[in-house]
Amino acid sequence: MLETITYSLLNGLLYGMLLFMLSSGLTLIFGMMGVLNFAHASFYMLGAYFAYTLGMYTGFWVALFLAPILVGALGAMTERWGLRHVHQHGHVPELLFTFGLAYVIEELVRLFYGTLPMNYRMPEGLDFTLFTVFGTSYPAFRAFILVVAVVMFVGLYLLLKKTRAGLIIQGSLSRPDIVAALGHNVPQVFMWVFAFGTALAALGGVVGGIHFVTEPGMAFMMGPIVFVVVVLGGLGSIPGALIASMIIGILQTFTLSVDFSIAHVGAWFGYAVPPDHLFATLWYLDSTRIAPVLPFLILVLTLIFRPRGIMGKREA
Amino acid sequence: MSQGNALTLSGLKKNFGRAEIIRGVDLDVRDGERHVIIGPNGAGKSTLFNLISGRMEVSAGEIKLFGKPIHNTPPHKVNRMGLSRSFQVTNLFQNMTTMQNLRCALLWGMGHKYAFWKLVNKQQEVTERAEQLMEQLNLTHRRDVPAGLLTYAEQRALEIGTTIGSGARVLLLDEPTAGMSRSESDEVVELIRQVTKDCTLVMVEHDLGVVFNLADRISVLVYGEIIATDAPENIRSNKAVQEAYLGTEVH
Amino acid sequence: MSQLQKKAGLLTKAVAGVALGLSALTTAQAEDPIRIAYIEPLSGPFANVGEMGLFHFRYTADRINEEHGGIMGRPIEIVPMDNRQSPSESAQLVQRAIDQGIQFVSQGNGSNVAGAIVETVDRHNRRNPDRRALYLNYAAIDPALTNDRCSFWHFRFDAESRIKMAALSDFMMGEEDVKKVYLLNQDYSHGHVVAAEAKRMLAEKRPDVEIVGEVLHPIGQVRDFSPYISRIRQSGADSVITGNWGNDLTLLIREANSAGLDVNFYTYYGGGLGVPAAVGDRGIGTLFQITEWHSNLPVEQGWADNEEWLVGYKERHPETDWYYQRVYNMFMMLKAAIEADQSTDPLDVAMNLRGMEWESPTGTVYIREDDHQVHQDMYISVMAEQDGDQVKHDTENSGVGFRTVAKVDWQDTVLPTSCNMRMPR
Amino acid sequence: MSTVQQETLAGSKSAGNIWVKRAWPWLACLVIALLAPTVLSSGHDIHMLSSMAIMMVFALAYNMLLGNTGLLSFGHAVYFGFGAYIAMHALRWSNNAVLDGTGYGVPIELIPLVGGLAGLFFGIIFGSFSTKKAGVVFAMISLGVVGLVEASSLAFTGFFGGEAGLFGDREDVNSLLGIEYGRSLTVYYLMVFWLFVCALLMFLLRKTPLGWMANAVRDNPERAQFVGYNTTTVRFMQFSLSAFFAGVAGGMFVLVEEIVTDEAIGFLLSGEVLLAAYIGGIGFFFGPIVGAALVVYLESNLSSISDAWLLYFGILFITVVMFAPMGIVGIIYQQWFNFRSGGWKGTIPARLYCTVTALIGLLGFICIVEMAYHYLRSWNPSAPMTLFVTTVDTTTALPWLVSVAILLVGLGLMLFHARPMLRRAVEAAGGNK
Repeated sequence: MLETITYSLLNGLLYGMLLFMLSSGLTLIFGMMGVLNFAHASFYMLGAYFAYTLGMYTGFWVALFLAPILVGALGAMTERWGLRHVHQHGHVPELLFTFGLAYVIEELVRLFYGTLPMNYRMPEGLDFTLFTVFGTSYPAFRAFILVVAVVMFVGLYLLLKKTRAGLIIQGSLSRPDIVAALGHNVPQVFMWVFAFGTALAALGGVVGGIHFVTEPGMAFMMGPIVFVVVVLGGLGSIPGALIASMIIGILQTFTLSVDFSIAHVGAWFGYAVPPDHLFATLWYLDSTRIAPVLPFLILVLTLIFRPRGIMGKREA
Repeated sequence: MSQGNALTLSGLKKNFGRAEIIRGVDLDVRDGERHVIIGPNGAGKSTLFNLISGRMEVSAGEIKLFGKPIHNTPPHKVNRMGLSRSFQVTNLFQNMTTMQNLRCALLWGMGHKYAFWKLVNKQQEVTERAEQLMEQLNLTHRRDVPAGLLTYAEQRALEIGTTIGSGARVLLLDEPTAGMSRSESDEVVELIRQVTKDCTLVMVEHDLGVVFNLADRISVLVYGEIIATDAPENIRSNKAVQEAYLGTEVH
Repeated sequence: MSQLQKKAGLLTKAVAGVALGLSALTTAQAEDPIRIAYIEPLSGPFANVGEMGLFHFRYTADRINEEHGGIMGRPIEIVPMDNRQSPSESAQLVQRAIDQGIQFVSQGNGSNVAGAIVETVDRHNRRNPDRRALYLNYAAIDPALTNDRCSFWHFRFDAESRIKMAALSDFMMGEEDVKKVYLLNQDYSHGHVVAAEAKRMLAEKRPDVEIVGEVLHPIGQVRDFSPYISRIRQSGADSVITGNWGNDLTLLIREANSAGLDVNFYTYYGGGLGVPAAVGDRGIGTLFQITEWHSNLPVEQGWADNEEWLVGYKERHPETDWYYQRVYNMFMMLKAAIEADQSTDPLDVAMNLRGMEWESPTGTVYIREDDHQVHQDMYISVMAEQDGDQVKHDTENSGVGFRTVAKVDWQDTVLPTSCNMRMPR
Repeated sequence: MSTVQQETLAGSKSAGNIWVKRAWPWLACLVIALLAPTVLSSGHDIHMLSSMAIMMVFALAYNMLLGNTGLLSFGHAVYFGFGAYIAMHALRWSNNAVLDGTGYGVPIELIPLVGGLAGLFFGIIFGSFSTKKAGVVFAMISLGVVGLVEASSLAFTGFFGGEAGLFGDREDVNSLLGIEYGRSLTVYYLMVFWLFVCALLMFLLRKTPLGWMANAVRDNPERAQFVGYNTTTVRFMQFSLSAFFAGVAGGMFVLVEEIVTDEAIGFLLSGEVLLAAYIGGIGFFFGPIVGAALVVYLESNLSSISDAWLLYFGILFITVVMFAPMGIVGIIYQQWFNFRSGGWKGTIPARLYCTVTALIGLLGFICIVEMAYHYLRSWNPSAPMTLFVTTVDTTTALPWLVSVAILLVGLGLMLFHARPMLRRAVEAAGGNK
């Protein structure tokens, strides 16, 4: 049992941190611009692909910085030439624009890189076992991901709390109209925030692409779950995103790690549903099979019962 | 019905966080009277309307409409109980024509509710009543113009029309003459006088000319409290009111 | 409306009649190609698999056209059709292929798609006996397709799931080290079949082996297999049986490796597209697969022609490898069946394919009449480092290839079938 | 301009004219629908026409939400899917009843109705909590619901049939009219019947008190409350009715395909119906119809013409969102209105010039994309590639240079010469664009 908990915590922590890297940018964009950026995970994917390509020329460490900057530039262009244009038509077209963009980015990645997974490996320097618990080795690269995520969180926190730019962003998270009234160029702030948010997603992609697989489907895989994190954490709240990422990451890992179903609960009370019963499928449903449903369930329940999420100040 | 009072507010309070906007209002509006609420900017007049119409939840106290409590009731229910309101900022269905706006306002009151088995255009009563209203509002020649394209005065008139359309017995009008020229506002006042013959009217107004012209009784709201309620001539001579309000106000 | 409908109907009939006449006229020409519709995902997330299959089909068709003069002197033409891995889209494409006068459709990826095609072809042939089509399945291995849901118009050139499991469990029967087995499979019918059959067959053949755990995971959605790995570790298993393919297999093995999990993986698709490249040397000695062929088999067996064939393929498509030997078998058997009666009519072809026993360069291939299931020698191989000798060819340029550890003769793979075939009138 | 307006504009004309005016688009569509199979007569084409009819019903149902009530759903395929699955169960049950001779079963003509009732049922269940709020919350809930249903569809194999799906047979069922529905053409006419019934009902729904208040709630929910309407109830009822029609579309789907798989209930179809409705134009009743026809046509034909079809599809969608949010029907209507009111006078050459240069630019763009796909995706890039009327070698520079030149010339002329010219012409004519 202790083993299961240790593994699940370690794995859940890692997964949660990766989710956080993706969702922190999205929550900023969402909270500030009100744009539900469907293409956010696509920028995460671009981060992985760019880092792969750059890495072949510059090595991993340079790519780690360069790829997010490139993707951020793309994000800025997307805002400047796309979103801003659509903005005048309202939120729905904005959403649809990012929806279409996700389509196009995926197709372009397929065009340039093909459909096979990329052979995107971790740098040699990080390819060793850090420590071993209960006979399972913990690779150093995972610890590296955790470090990157923590550095990112601290950096983000300081940026938002301690700098002028951060204050403006914070201000526009709660009252976008006031920021405009104070004479700031709101479209430009939007552009920078969008660029920054996508760059954060790309950073997640640089390390996530190694940890998972770099392939054209990776954006679609991550897309919905990132929304869940952002909604659960509360719009525009970075700490909220962190907490929600952890909850989702650990919860998902736990449901996969344990063998559990409603039938177990029933067994404690000495009750069982006959296998041919109408609800037998539900009764005997294994927790691993519930796992994929779980994020969506959380999403729906959060929106019904607490639309502002854990830490959000405004409702979605 | 409590002694012929259409609307009774007692001990009404509203605070936003620590800021108390309404600090214990007691007010009786008699059935059939034209009651005007005046007060300096920031006195809480719009908040008071928002509380009465169900747009905001009260912090304490109660509101009764013909003896039935209506505080913290959703707006649509308040409306169905016979209270209707207009807004300070024009609040219409901008894409719909004059005629359509009026019909929308009439549908619930005439019992059509959420019907999806009958066509709006086939409801002769609704059409006739809407045309009648349009006549009253002097908007017949603008029948098929989208509300968003009407002139400001016309929009205000339509706003009043929409408010009375539902057949409510108590009307709340929030600054119906705001931003109008003298002649325009005279017309609107005349219109109000006409269309509110059979109902109770509660109105917020800045223009004192309008107020004394129209009101049966006047209440003065200052910093979330009603400092006086009386007939116009008595209000005019009330010391406290003069100090708190008339002396400082530009109007 | 009924008048209009009648008129419209008449017009359609007239148009169709003319079209039919025209097509009859053109098919009479000798040079007219024999077309095979290739219905696979060519866009979307599974396009890579479809693309590689298409390489196989085109390569085989081109070489048969060059070296054997096609079929009856007519060239084979592959007509690729993109089904986006969707069953209903595939059903539409079958319809389109038939509209174009194509008599043979082929598909392999996804038993759900295969099921839809079987159903469509069967129904179409019943409703339109004058324009029939034949379905050649080269990879969909759901047992139902040759059992409960079998069809006269469907031929399967890959060994069905139970055959593979029978061979695999036979092999494991001889492995003394196998004591505790863990079953990890994708949560859909293929995974369910693999898990159920593994349990049943192991219980029969090795009652001493303990199934220490069983898990089904959502297909294609797991990005992090570490929770599963920790479950396997805690169960104390020494072997894992999995029907996983693609990313679900790659990620599983990579994760097992990085967590230092020391177990053997018995797989269906260990050599499948993308897996060797992603697994690399981490699978050496631990990754087993059951197939009818692998790239070092011709080296081991001394089949020079076969080796030349795969080298030829590699020259043409350096980024992938010859994998579906059964595609070659399928084309050659189709050729034989057509040429036997000099007829491309699907009914004649099907009658000739039934019960055909054909000597391929890689051994005997037999199509059972009862259910149209192909039987052929099966091989169990393990991932090994390329050494230029027995492990001469690597896969996906990864430096690792496969080495045979056991062979199961085709006679030993014959299993009973519940197919009750509805014969055409 | 909203359709409500046009209707009232038309409404002020004399009664005799109204009927002709209102009925002609319907009659024209009916004639087109009935005659279409004479031109598009192959089995595949007829199947495509049937699919169009299904998609039209679905897109219209979807637009009851997006266009009429302002609710953006990312998961409307849930109701389509449940309609399809339950209709399929009804069909299978009827198959068994007929084959065993134990009963009459559901007559085939009414299978779509079964789907509709199923859609309504699930619409009521899911709508009861998801319509509490509009806007982004609603959109996110719809996303959650579709994820929930899609992810659980594989777990409950008894109902959903697993990934292999469920099969039924439209021949082994009773028919009210005694018609054999084996041939796809016969089924197509049944689809046309259901399409017209549904379209007419949905058209009329827009004119009922509920339909009006749906518009009112979309435009100004607050005002709607203050005329006595509960906005949640309005949304909920619109949602449920929309789910009903989506379910009918699902039932129709069952009769055409005779197979239902989880793709009928998931994200992709939900996205597709959104694309269809939006590209067609959500502000117009006929928008989703045109959009559905276009999307189905592109899907079933473009994919066999070009490998890049998904890319074109995405770019088309983005273009519509960015430059023509009123959709295709919106553009047509606007231009037609313009034309009628004389706005084209004196500007026709400029308009033509603008269109031609845009098309030239598009040609260049298509050439580049096609060559890129050939160069990057085919196993032998140096193999000759057929591009429109010529054959090119994509490993040489010439075709690339020519394509880029075409693109630049077309786009440049349009942006910097044709468009200003059109603007000047419009100004000179004194009209608006």
